[in-house]
Amino acid sequence: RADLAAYCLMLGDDALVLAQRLAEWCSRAPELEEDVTLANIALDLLGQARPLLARAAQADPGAVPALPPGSPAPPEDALAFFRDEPGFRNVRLVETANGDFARSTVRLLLFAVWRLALLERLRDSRDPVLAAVAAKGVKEVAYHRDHAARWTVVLARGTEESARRVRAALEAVWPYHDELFQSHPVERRVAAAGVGPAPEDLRAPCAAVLGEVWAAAGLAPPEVPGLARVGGRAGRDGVHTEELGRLLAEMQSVARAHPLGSW
Amino acid sequence: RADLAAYCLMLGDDALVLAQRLAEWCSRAPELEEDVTLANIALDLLGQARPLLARAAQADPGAVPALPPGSPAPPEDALAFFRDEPGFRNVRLVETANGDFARSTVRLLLFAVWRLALLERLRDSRDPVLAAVAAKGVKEVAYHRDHAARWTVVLARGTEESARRVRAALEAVWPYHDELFQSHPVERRVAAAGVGPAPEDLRAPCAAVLGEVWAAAGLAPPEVPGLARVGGRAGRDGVHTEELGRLLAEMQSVARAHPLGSW
Amino acid sequence: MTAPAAPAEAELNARFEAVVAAQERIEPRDWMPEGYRRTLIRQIAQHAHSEIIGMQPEGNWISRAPSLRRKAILLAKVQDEAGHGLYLYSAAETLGADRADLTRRLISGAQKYSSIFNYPTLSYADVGTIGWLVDGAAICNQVPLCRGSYGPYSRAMIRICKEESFHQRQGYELLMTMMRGTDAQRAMVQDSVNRFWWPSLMMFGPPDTDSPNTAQSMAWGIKRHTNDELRQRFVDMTVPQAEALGVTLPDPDLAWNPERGSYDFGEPDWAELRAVISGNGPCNAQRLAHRRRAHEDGAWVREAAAAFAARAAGEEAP
Amino acid sequence: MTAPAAPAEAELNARFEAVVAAQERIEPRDWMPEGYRRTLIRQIAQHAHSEIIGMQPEGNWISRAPSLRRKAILLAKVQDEAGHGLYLYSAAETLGADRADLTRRLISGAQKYSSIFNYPTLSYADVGTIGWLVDGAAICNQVPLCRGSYGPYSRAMIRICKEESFHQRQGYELLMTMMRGTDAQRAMVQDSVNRFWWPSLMMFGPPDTDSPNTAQSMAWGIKRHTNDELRQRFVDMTVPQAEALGVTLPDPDLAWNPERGSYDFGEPDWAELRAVISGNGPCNAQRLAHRRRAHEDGAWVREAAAAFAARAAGEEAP
Repeated sequence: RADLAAYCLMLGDDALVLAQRLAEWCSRAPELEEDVTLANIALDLLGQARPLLARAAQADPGAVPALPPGSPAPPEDALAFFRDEPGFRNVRLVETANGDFARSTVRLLLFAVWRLALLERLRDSRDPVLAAVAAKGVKEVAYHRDHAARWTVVLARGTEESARRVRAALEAVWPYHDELFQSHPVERRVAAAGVGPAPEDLRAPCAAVLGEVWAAAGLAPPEVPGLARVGGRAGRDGVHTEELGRLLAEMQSVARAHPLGSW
Repeated sequence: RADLAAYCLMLGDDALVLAQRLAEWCSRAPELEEDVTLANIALDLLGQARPLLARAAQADPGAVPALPPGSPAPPEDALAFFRDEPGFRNVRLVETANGDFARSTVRLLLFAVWRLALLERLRDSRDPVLAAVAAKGVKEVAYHRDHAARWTVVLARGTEESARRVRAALEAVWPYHDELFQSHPVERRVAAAGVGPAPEDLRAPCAAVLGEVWAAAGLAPPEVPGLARVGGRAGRDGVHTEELGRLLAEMQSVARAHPLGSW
Repeated sequence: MTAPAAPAEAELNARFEAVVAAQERIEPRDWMPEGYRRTLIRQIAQHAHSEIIGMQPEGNWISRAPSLRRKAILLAKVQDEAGHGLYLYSAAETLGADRADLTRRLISGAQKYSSIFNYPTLSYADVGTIGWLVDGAAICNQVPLCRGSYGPYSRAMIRICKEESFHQRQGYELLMTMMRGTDAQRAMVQDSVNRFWWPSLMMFGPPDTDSPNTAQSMAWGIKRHTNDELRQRFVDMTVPQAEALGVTLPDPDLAWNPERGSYDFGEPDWAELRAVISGNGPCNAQRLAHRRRAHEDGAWVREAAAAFAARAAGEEAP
Repeated sequence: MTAPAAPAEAELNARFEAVVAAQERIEPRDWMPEGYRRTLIRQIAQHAHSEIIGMQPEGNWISRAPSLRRKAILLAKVQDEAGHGLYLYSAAETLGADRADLTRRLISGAQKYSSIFNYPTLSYADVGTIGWLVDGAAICNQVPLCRGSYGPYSRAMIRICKEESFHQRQGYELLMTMMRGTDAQRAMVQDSVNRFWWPSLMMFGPPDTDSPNTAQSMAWGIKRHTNDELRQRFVDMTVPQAEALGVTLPDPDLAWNPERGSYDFGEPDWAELRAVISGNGPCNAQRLAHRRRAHEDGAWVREAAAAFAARAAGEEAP
């Protein structure tokens, strides 16, 4: 059950942190239509994060930070707003700064291709909550993927400037990609229990989908190894980038200033 | 005594918030020498803020936020890290975002000219702590002022680009200037008690100093009125800009995550 | 087939006025007086700009929303504002305006947006207060526009008002929840109401005695009530809500007047309103700079999309 | 007056080697072998770059320092690093290098800096750990350089080592204070030490068997001890400090060896070090991008200063 909780946190934190990043675009997108779409994607991911965090709390109440007596915060909020950085189990990819529109697009593409492959398999999870989140999420994330893929092609085949930017974006984001497929002991045990797929099994299908996008866009990812870990640890172990600390400081500021607050 | 505390918070918060902003330049300055100098100025201001906050706490213990029992945070830290935004009494000028080097320079110039005029008079304050802070601070802030004035002239008479930027900076920062001279009831009562000067009395001497800088630089401040207040209230009343909330969220994040922490 | 003779302008105008008088709708292809068209474009554009600029004060708190539920509600609301902006720009385009051109006018300061958005949001309670008071005032202003004479605009307003009412209830519900919370939360709500009460009253515009265009707009069926009428309606609606909430409205002159069957209230600080309208408000420069920067930062993306679309069109029709 | 005949290179070299052998100092105007000059420039530049890049990981926490006292200490420390960078670039300039050129080499990735700064700082405890372990390792590396053969560099190192020792004590004192605080603080310190222990050991470079340039550098008096000697010295010095602090060093093989009178310890993950050195570490791209951006954002200021200075010089001497 601790494994199930940890696994739900991994998938929930990926969605929560990327939703937080995407929401930063709000009122800053290149066009109004994109403001609407990016907010929609953020809302979808937030909608996936919430039941996953709640499920983590239910599976392992010990994973929920202790709040002062009388705090009305539900478990999903205790986990989102009162957990310290080393407790967050998202991959480093989702916490990286937005950068320009090309960078956010490529980041979303890499993430959504992986997450769609994951959710497709997770529909058959033995855990009913995970299966339900996946069943609902597949349609959403397929849209996210297609949206990011379309923009990747448009930017790559748009102007010289946009092509330059999307190549630089791919260069910058690509080192974070491999971490998605490096399986964590929790993921291996969860896979053995029939609750989730083995991360390595997603490598080939994701590469196939991305290959189509690169072909359509005329892009090639750089041939560099994944970003080094820190003493063997990375996002799934709670070892993040310097970006996450600032993101959480801002995200948690109001909730932590009012630990007994009702919202 | 509540007036003395409020007055110390005004002067202390001005210094604290501007120090926080200047420290953001650290490792980002246009040249290494400037990294060193901006850090020095921030350190000077931080050094002024600390006894002022401590004095505020001493004059009116009720002004200090209540911390959980057992917290080892001294009063200066309780005030800096556990006070909510409406309790901060700095002018809006000091909390405005750094912008480019021109903007930070002009902001520092306007602030330091005013603060030097203030500290020169405050040396004769009936309050011994204020008099001591002022006596030490006069030399420091004279240096800050001269440094900012020198750069203002260099930028205004440097290249076309730098002249354009320093004019834009003056345009952007100038509306925040007037607030320094709009006296708050607390300042009027403090002045009447011989503890501090009347803010309006600083207007003419500051204008004279700035006039010399504008003449040397070939600049003219825009002829616009000061930034409107919110229902008659502004920084000295705890009504700030949207910038301050984010600054405080970041500044206070670690301290608030560990209210019982020892540092 | 011969083209019908063009009817004389006087005849067209008579027909136009008859439609308006009958409270029927003018549609994009109908003849309309140039002044009507210009006035409408300006009003719709200003309204669209207000939705877009209005994303900023609330958007300021999305990253800091204190619960996941509130984060989702707030993000969806700000997204709705972008959507409202889109409908309204479309409505303006039916009158021959161009969205890119209207955006340029917004960014250059040539066209205005609602001054209320030049006030800062300083706590999470402001999210609730904007929903309750600002959206509430907007609805008072906008409900009559749903019966306005220009079809596309009045239809957009019907949809917008429906969503705004929903937002208003959400804002009020947030405040109600906070008022049932801690002392610090109650203080936040009261402080927020103190800051937003007067600016909300100013949203109805200057007093009727200072509002020279009202008569013509009412004649054209673009406007249906005077500023002061709407302001009074808003006060009468809001005072009982404030009582239910347990907050004090910051107006010592506020009192029930049994003879008028309405609340008497004090005079807003019109000098402050003039300062804000003339560009000198607490956030005018910030709001425009934010919009300008988003527009400029996005230019290369829009150019890429245009270039890609042009190439795709070229390949389709070789 | 006739110029003295230029002495033959062999004679110069003999004189140079005699000075080095006598542990005396080579000064800027003395003759020196080209290889010595090149090696020194590279080493000093790399050291200067490390000070400048090293401002970032600690600078990351200035805005969030949890007490005003700690904020002042940290800001002063990071400022000292900028100052060290300045001395060191000056020392390199006495060898004919140009600071702007060295900066370009840093930004383009042509010259390296210490790999330790490619690890992220993830909590305030990291500020203390960097002081204790990273500055501690740096001091072990640098104290011998105070007796190095090149005068300006060894004099700069004397000053730098003095300040680094001060920083190390401050770092240790922060950790000690945190260890006396709450459980959460103790966990932060332990986590921080877990992350920084191995990278600190790697600061001494690859094992001697993999360090081909050591012999020449030692002969020239640029280097005085091998990597492994210094690493052992650091471990022996640090283990008792860790015990006093109450943290566990994350090495199961760490044990006192009474025969050697030293601690045995495990093997660092040299593959990780190679990944970090080859540009693939957790923060390499971030650190260089930060430096590049500061440099580019500041270009117009440096140009303005140069233009102003040129004009002022012109006006003085018409």
